[in-house]
Parts: sequence; C-alpha cells; structure tokens
Amino acid sequence: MKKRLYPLILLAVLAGFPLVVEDNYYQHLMILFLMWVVIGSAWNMIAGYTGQVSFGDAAFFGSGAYAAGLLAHHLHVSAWWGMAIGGLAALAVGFPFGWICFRLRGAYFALATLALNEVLRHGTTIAESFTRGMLGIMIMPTFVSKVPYYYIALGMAVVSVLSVRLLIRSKPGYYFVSIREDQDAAESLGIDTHFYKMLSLAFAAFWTGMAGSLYMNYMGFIDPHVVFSLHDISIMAILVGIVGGVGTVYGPTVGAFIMVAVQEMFRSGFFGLFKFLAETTGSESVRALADVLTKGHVLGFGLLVVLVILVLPNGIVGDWDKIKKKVFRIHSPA
Amino acid sequence: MDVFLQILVAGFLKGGLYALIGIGMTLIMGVMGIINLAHGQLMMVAMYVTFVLHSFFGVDPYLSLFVAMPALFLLGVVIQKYLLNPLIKAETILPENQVLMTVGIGMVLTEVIRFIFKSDYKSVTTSYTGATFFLGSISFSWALVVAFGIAVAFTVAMFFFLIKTDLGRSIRATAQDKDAAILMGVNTRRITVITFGLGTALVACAGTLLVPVYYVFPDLGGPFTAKAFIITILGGLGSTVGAIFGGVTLGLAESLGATYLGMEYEDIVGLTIFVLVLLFLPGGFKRLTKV
Amino acid sequence: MAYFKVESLVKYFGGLAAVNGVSFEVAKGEIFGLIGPNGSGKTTTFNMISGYHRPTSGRVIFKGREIHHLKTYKICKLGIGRTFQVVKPLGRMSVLDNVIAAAFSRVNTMAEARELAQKSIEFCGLSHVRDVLAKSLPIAGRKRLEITRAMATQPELLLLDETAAGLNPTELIEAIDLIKKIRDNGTTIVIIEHIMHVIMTISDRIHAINFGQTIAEGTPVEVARNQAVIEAYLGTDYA
Amino acid sequence: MRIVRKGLIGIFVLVMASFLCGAASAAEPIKVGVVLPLTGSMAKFGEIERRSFEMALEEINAKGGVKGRKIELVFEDDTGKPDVGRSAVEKLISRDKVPVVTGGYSSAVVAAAAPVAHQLKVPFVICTGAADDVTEKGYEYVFRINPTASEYPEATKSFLKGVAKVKTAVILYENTQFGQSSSKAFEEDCKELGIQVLMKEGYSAGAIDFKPLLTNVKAKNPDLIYMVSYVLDASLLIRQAKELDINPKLFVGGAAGFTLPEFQMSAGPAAEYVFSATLWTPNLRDKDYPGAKKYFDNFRARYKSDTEYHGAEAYASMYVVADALKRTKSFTPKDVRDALAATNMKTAFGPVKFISYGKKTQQNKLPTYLVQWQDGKLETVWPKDVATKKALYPTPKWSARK
Repeated sequence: MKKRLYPLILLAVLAGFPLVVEDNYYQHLMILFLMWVVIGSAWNMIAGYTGQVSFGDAAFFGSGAYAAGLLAHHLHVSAWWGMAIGGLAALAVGFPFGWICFRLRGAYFALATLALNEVLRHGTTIAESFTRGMLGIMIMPTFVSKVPYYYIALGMAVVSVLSVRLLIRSKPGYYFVSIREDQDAAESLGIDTHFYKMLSLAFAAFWTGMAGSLYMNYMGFIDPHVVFSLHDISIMAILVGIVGGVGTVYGPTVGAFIMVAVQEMFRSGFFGLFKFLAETTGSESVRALADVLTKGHVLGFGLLVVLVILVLPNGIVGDWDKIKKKVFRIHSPA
Repeated sequence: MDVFLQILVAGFLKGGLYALIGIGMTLIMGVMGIINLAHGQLMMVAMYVTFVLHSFFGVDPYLSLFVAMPALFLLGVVIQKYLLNPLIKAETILPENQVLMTVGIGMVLTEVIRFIFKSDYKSVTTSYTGATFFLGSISFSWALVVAFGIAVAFTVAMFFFLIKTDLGRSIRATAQDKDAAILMGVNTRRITVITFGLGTALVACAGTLLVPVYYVFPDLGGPFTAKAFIITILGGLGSTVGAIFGGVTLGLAESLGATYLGMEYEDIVGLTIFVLVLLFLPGGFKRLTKV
Repeated sequence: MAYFKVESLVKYFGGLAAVNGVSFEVAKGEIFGLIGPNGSGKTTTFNMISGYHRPTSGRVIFKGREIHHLKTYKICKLGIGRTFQVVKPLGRMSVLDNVIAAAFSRVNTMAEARELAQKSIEFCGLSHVRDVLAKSLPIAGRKRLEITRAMATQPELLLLDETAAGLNPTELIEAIDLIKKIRDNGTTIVIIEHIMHVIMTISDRIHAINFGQTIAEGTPVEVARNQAVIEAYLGTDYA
Repeated sequence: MRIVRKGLIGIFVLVMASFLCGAASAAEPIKVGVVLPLTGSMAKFGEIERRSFEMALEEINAKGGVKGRKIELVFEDDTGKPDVGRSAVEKLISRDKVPVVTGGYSSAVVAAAAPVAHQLKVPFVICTGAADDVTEKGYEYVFRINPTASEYPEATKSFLKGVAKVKTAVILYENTQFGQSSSKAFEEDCKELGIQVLMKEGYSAGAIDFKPLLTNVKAKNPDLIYMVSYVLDASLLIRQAKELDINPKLFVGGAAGFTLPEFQMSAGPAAEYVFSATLWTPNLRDKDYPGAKKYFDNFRARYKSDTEYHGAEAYASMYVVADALKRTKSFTPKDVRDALAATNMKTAFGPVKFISYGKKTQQNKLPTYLVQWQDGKLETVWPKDVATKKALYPTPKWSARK
C-alpha cells in the first residue's frame, strides 16, 4: 500500500512547491524539470516501451515550438493558442514520417529520426521568409510570475505520466511492449504492429510537441538551433529516459530531475559551493579547483553519462534493486 | 560547362576524403552492428594530434599520419575494450545502449579537447595550403589532390587487407554474420576491438589529410559523424567498396546540390539521399555491387 | 468446399524456389502433418500461410476466403494461430503477460484479457510458472508458451512448427497430450515435425514435401511406406 | 561497497551545503551580475569578455569603487544556450539579488534573457548580442551598448558611396542570426546605392569546400564580394577564392571573422587587401574613445593574448555600469535603471548614450569603421578622418600579386 502513496506524496509536494519556494531561480529549474518529465515520458513511450528508439525527438519539440511561434508571429495571436496546435503540429510531422519510416527496424529507424531532425533544422534555417531563419522568433511572455507556467508544466507532466500509466496497463501498452520484445511474434498474436507503432509515435510526438509549445511560451525565444538541437533536445531526451530507467513509468521523472539538477549543479559549480569555499578558505588550490570544475562542467556531464551507462545500464528506476543491494546493502528477498 | 566541370572535380576530391571517413565507420557499423556516434569526434582528436605535432614540433601534417593513426588506433582499442564491449554483456532493454555510450564518449572527447585547447579555432598553414594547379580553366587544390591520392591508396590497401589476409577475412566474416563467425571459431570480441581500432585509425587518416585545407576546433566532430553514417548507409554496412561509392556520391551530390540549388542546401541534399536510400535501397550500394 | 487449402504455392527467394507448387487440403478437426527434410520448404509454407511471406504465386484459402494477400495480424484475427520453430518469447514480460498480449486479439478490456489468458495457461498447464519472466523459462517451457500464446488468440486452425524439437522423453509425451487435447477441444491443427514417432502418432494425415514440391500424401502408414519419402529422408542408397 | 556508500553520503552533504551557502553572504560590496558563455563553442569570446570585465573592475575598484563601496562581479556561464542563459539571469536576479546584470554575448541568449530582466524589473546592460529586435520590443529595463547587427555595414556604405563606386555585388553569409540579419541589411544598402546584387546566398558555418558557392560567384564576375563569415570560414572563403582565381574589385567582410588575427594567420597572404567592417579598433581617437589604446595594450601585456572589439565592449560595459551605480540614488534596480537611462559618457568603446530611434529603445548608436589588411596588419581606412592608412583600391588581380 505504501508504494501506492509515493506518487501522491510527490504530487502534493510538487503542487505545494511554488507556494513554499518563491525563489524564481528554483521555480525556473522546476519548470525545466517538469518540461523534461513530459519529453522524457514521451520518448519513453516510443523508445522504452515500444522499442523504436528515436534520436530525433527535437523534430517534434521544434515543430510544436514553431507552431506556437509562427502562429504568434504571423497571425499576431497569443502563443498560447500554440498549445492547442503545438501537439497537433508535431503529430502532423510525425504521422507521415512514421508512415514511411516504420518499415525500418532498429538502428535504421533511429537514423531516420536523426535525419528528420536535421532536415527540419536546416529547413527552418533556410526558409527565412517564413520562419525568420536564425533570427528566431521572439514573443513577450504572458506572465511575469513563474507560477502560472509552473502549474501548466505540472499539469502537463501529471497528465502525460498518468496517460503513460493508463496506456501501458491496457491493450495498447501490452501491444507496445510485445512489439519491443519481438515484432514477428507480435504480428502472429494479431497485433497490427504498424498501427500500434504509429499510435506510440503519435503519443510521443504529441507530448513532445506540447512541451515545445510550452517552451516557446515560457522562454519567449526560439531559433532553429535551439529547438531542433540534436544535443540539447534529442540526446537530452534519451539521457533523461536512460538515466531514469527505460520502460518504467516513473523512470523519466527521476531521470528528468537528475539531469536538470546535475546539469545545473555542474554549470554553477555545485550551486556556487566551490566558489564559496574558495572565498572562505582563501585557499588558492580550492579556487583553482573551482575554476577547473566550472570550466569542465560539460566534461563532467559527459563522464557522468558514460558512467551511468556503464554501471546502471537500465537507469536508476530500472536498476533500483541493484542499487539497493550494492549501496544500501538491503537484500530484497529472493 | 566550366562551372560544371569545376564542381565535378571539387566534389570528387572531397568525396575521396569522405570515402576514407566512411570506410572507418562502415567497418565499425558492419562488425559491431551499432552506429558509432563518436566517429567525427575521434577524427577531431586526430586533427588535434596533427595540429600539436605541427605547431610544437614542426612536423609536416603528412608525416604526422605516422603518429596520428597509431595513436588513434590505440584510443579506438581502449574505447572498444573498456567501454563498449562490457555493455554487450549487460542485460538491457534497449540494444541502443552502446550507441548512447558512443554519444557520451563523443561528448567527453570534445570537452577534453576543449579543456586543453579552449574553443579557439586553430589552423595549420603549410606551403601547399593554398597551392593550386590548373588543367585548362579547372583549378585543382594540391592538398586535396594529394589527400585524394592517399585516401585512394588506403582504401585499396584496406580492400586487399580485408580480402587477402586471415584477419581481414575474419573481420568480414564477423561483419556479415556474427553468429556464423563465432561458430567458425572467430574470436569476435578480439575482432571488434581490432576493427574499432582500424576504423578509428582510418578516420584519423582522413582527419590528418583534412588539416592543411581545413581548420580545427573542438566542435567539428558532430557534422562529420553525420556525414560518416550517411556514407555508410549509402554504401551498405560493412562494405569497403560501398563506402568508396558512398563517399564519392555524397561528395558529388553535395557539390552539385550546393552549386545548383544553393550552398545552404548542401546538407539537406545529403540527408535527402540518405533517407531515400534507407527507404528504397535498404542495404545501400552493396545490394547492387554485391561486394 | 475444403475447410482450409493451399493451392500450388510457389515462393522464390532471389532466383531460388524455396517452395515450388505445394497443394494440400485440410479438413476441419483433423491433425495434418507436414514433413520433409531440412530446407524442403515447410517453414516457408507456414510463413506464407500466416502472412509473413507473400507467395510468388498460388493461393491460400481458409473457409472459402483467399487469405494469402492478408497481413499476418489479420490472418491471426481470422482464426489462424501459429508457433515459431525458433521460439520467440516476449522475453521481458511474464508468462501471464505474454498470454494476455495474445488474448487482446479477441477482447479489449484488461479483465477479459486476463481471464482468457488464465484459461489458456491452465489449459496448457503453465500455471506453475505464470509469473516467471518468459526469457528465464527452459526450452520446454518456451515451446509450451508458444502454444499457450497461440491458444489465447482462440484459433480455429493452429500451425505448430516443430514444437517437440529439443524436448526430453517425458516432455515429449506431455507435448503430444497437449496437442491432442487442443484438437479435442475443436481446433484444427497443421503440424511440422521432425521427430517421426511424434508425427506418426498424432497425425491423421501427412503431407510430405522435398525441394519445395509435394512428394507424397496420405495416412501416416501410407506415407511411411512411400518410396519417395524414404529416399528423401534416407537417400537413394537405402531405397 | 562501503566506499560507494560513503561517497554518496558525501555528495549528498555537499549538495545540501551548497544549497545553504547561497543564502549566507554578507553584502558589503555591490554585486553586479555578468552572463557570458564561459564554456561551450563560444567560450573564446566569453573568455575575452570576462577578462576585460575583470580588468575594468580592478581599475574601478582601485580608484575606490563607487560611493565608497567596492564592486563585485558575479559571473554566470550561459554556455551559449538561451535556456541556460535564462536560468543564469534568473539566478543572478533572484538568488544573488544583483541590482544590475550585464554581459550577454550570443544573440539567442540575449533574446531569451532580455524579457526576464524586463519582467523582473532589473536592468540588463547588453554588451554584445546584436540581434536587432531585442531593443525593438520596448523593454524598459534593457539597454544595449553594441550597435545592432543591421548597422554594422554603415562605414562600408559610405566607402562605397565615396570611393569604391561599384556596380554589382555578391553577398555571401553564414546561416546564423548575425549572418542573416547583417546580409539583409547590406542588401538594403545596396538597393539604396544602386548596386545590383547578382547573388545572395547563405551557407551553414563549417563547410569544408566553398568551391560550389565560389564557382557560381566567379561565373557572375561581380565588382564586390561581401561576406559575413566567422573567422575560419572567412579564411577558407578567401583562400578558395584565390584558388579559383576570382578577381572582384574588392572583398569586404562584414565584421565577425575578418578582423581577427586568426583570419590573417590562417589565410596568410590571401588576406591582403581584404576589407572588413568593424566597430572598434585600438587606434581610434582618444577624444571619443578615451583609453582604447591603453585598454588594448594593458590587455595584451596582462593576458599575453589578443583582444578585439568584443573585449572593448565588455570593458566599456563595466565602466557604464559603474558610472550608473555612481549616479544612482539608491541601489534598487529601479533607481539603477533610471541612472542608466541617463547615461552620457565616453568609453574606450566610444560614446555611450541610450537613445530611442526608429523602433529601437535604449540603444546606443555608434559609428562603424572600415579596416583593411595591409602588409599583414589591420589598418583603419575609412572614414577618412580616422584612417591610419589610405585604402588600397581596387584590389589587384591574384595573378598580379607578389
């Protein structure tokens, strides 16, 4: 019974967070975290559950963001309308793509998603007259306070995680996992694999697109290199999934928290801890260490990725039993 | 007509370098069955090796091939042995963990280089950097012609190595059918390590040849990784001849596209061909040439 | 009208004919054996029936309807289930979940699927490993899971591809019992089998092929005495 | 496994401690926030700017700081990415409680961070990010020292009007924010000057081979080739123009890469005669650019590396911020903003005054210059009154050079 309560407790904490912590900075980080929960859950659906690894999530993210941005730019309506069509725009990109490319399996499909990502990035850059190219699209964010964004992001995160949960415990979920495990066997069990792969892709595209239009509204600025970024969006989505745990409901949530926190921690030199230590101790070596740490933060991040894949190939939620055993020496009864 | 010929020459010369990049990738992809997303980054490391040798010891870039290639071979061996092979054993839901590992490795390589050399753009200027000769009105860059020659030489050497030697045959056998190779008594684990080393050495060669006509900076790996897998898919996994075709095709297609569609379409042309081949000629040129 | 029939099926891979004009009819309720040496085209025939391969020419007719142009999942929905020679368990799902996934081909809600799956598991005698991950089953368990899963799709016609291979004598007896039980339950069975005594015991009729072509058809006794069959299996020396 | 466990606990303690320590710092000096790309692909310029900020800071503090208090700079790394830049500015404003933020190198980062400053009502003095529309949105709390990208070709324009009266031009630009906006601006200028633009084409930065582009250029045979390129694309372009023997009357670079020493180093003799727009050179008159030369020399002496206009922008920004802090009634962001709005001073980067014109608000307007590589040195050649050397025009054919 206790296990069932955890998500509820977490939800309560998240709902209360902006009321307790009024610091803009932390609220901002939490919004990013929630956004990555949505993207990570979406990626997890297509890759983790259905086994069709996408290296091009940014294609959907960017489509959603540009749908909202272009709407605001060309029609001068609020970019919030983009939230209504952002997910659909990503679907519009994902649908024909999946239709054509789902005949590809495994790594070939992954490469095709990567190509889609790159084509869209170059395309939006070149189509200057329509997309403003690299000038990007800039809008004035609607709210000064972060709280509305926070609750919108929280709402999206909750709905997306819940929908993952519902979906995987029903017919489509069983079908997704069957496809991941063995596509031929799945076919023989009466599963229209093409249809269900499309369904899974549609889910992923929709939520990633929604996250993209949220990003547009919240950040107020996008350009092709930001929203179609292979490294900062597509690979990050994969890392969120992998670090948290592929094919687990709450894995992406854990992964998103860790990735956002770690990234910020490395970037800010452990939230300024080393700088603080350097100043209080006045020690040159600590200062040098702080310097190295801040300069090498992407390196630290990369090393962490390598380490996690090496040590926890199924992510933190996926390898939780292993972690419990090794670190806390708690042996789960065999 | 002049424009057309000039572009053909430019595309062809560039294609030679691409072929060399592609052969390294195709071997790795063929043998390991994974995409190596750190390929371009490894090339970048080789370019820095060449840059250091040139600017601190005055070694000519072509001579530094003898250092850069062995050095990168070792780096490749270490990566395969200690970072990629252990993942084969791990029980994971997605087989793509190895691919992600290469992403991580790529990041680490880029950042290590950035850490040492900063984000500065470095270039190696030699006496032959801008040297050209003309055939009629068509200009040839000496450095690219030499690079093309060396690339062809390595490719031919690689081809005969794969066909004539035992090791080469084992590699090809592993690339074609891993399970069968194991049954035939091939130590596939050792083969993967050697292959990764070889692939890395070849891309190191390409990088080194590129140094005199290009420049080096930490982030240049990514685009070349992309080109490498386009070439590999064009040529067909594990096919050396395919990689040569793929490389030259990509070189020509990029140049022609850039000329007649616009320079900004250069990358899109490559990607489009890539997707078309994926869909309509799965298996790449290998399907046509059967080598 | 025959219940199920294949008509001069032909399948070329590249320039080679894997199956070259196989025809047979199966009556409702019988166990129909398909035999032949390795590479004679048995599994390819199965693959064409179940929609994995499209025949180069020929027809597959089930209850009067042409099905050879249909996709695999549609054929399953029509009531033809199959197992694989090389087992394909859904490895990281439990036995129960494997079967539930199959049951969803007939029902839509979780509760119904669970019930159907439970029935199928009990029927096939896998209850004791219900919650075990499919990949950790021994080979006999996996073979049986293949059947259990296929049964959960409630087939009228079941294609069994070497379900007895690799089993020990006790397991063999169990397998034979299960196959009979399935037939008695009203399911028609087409079975490929290498172990002669199994196929001879359970089949009502047997169809033998070699090099993709029919060489004999008849009752087990007739086929066993057939000259062409003996030659195909033992070589001309023994004939 | 004990070690792992201890390590985990250690990390936990570290993290918790780091959360706490942010809160505890007495505010003796006045904190000023600076966002710069200290890591990532733009780190080269982020580093030049950071050093320039620090140099200016030391000079100001050595003279007693402002109102008897020292200034302290809080650097935040934006890694060149807009979302990170935004986090950084938010952290500076809400956690470090700085009354003013400056820095801002990448246009994308600036575009994402400016609305934050505007909404949280803390002044943001942009020193570099040149995207035009950042100061076209009416952000009350956003100031920019750097001229906008579209104004970079001003000096080129007057040179073309006064000296090099060409008839045809080709515009090549990298597909970046800066490239797209300044090429567009130059195209407008050409229209105004009656120059026919034969071709305008973008490319993605980092191409190996520009021959496809240049072969087309050669076939068009223009009088002027205008290029907006970053440093090594710039050098490849000019080197390959030489390889293809393309001979326009002049090559002009639109700032960015063409003025950097790396360009000359990499392009070698091919760099000769190449013009470039620039915002700043160390040799500008002391009357309008007090301390420019001194800044340049000090920087080189201290860091043993080169600086250029980005550094000067940063250096000047520090002085502008300090000046506003001196004049402000109090250190509340509102008062600092008002003080900034009233800025009217001369810096090493030129006169700074935040004015509104056209659609722009609180934008500094500066003249631009035309420089040319002559004998391996960058000489200012236009406008005439500040020229160090006479412009060499027209450019000799490649075959006629030594």
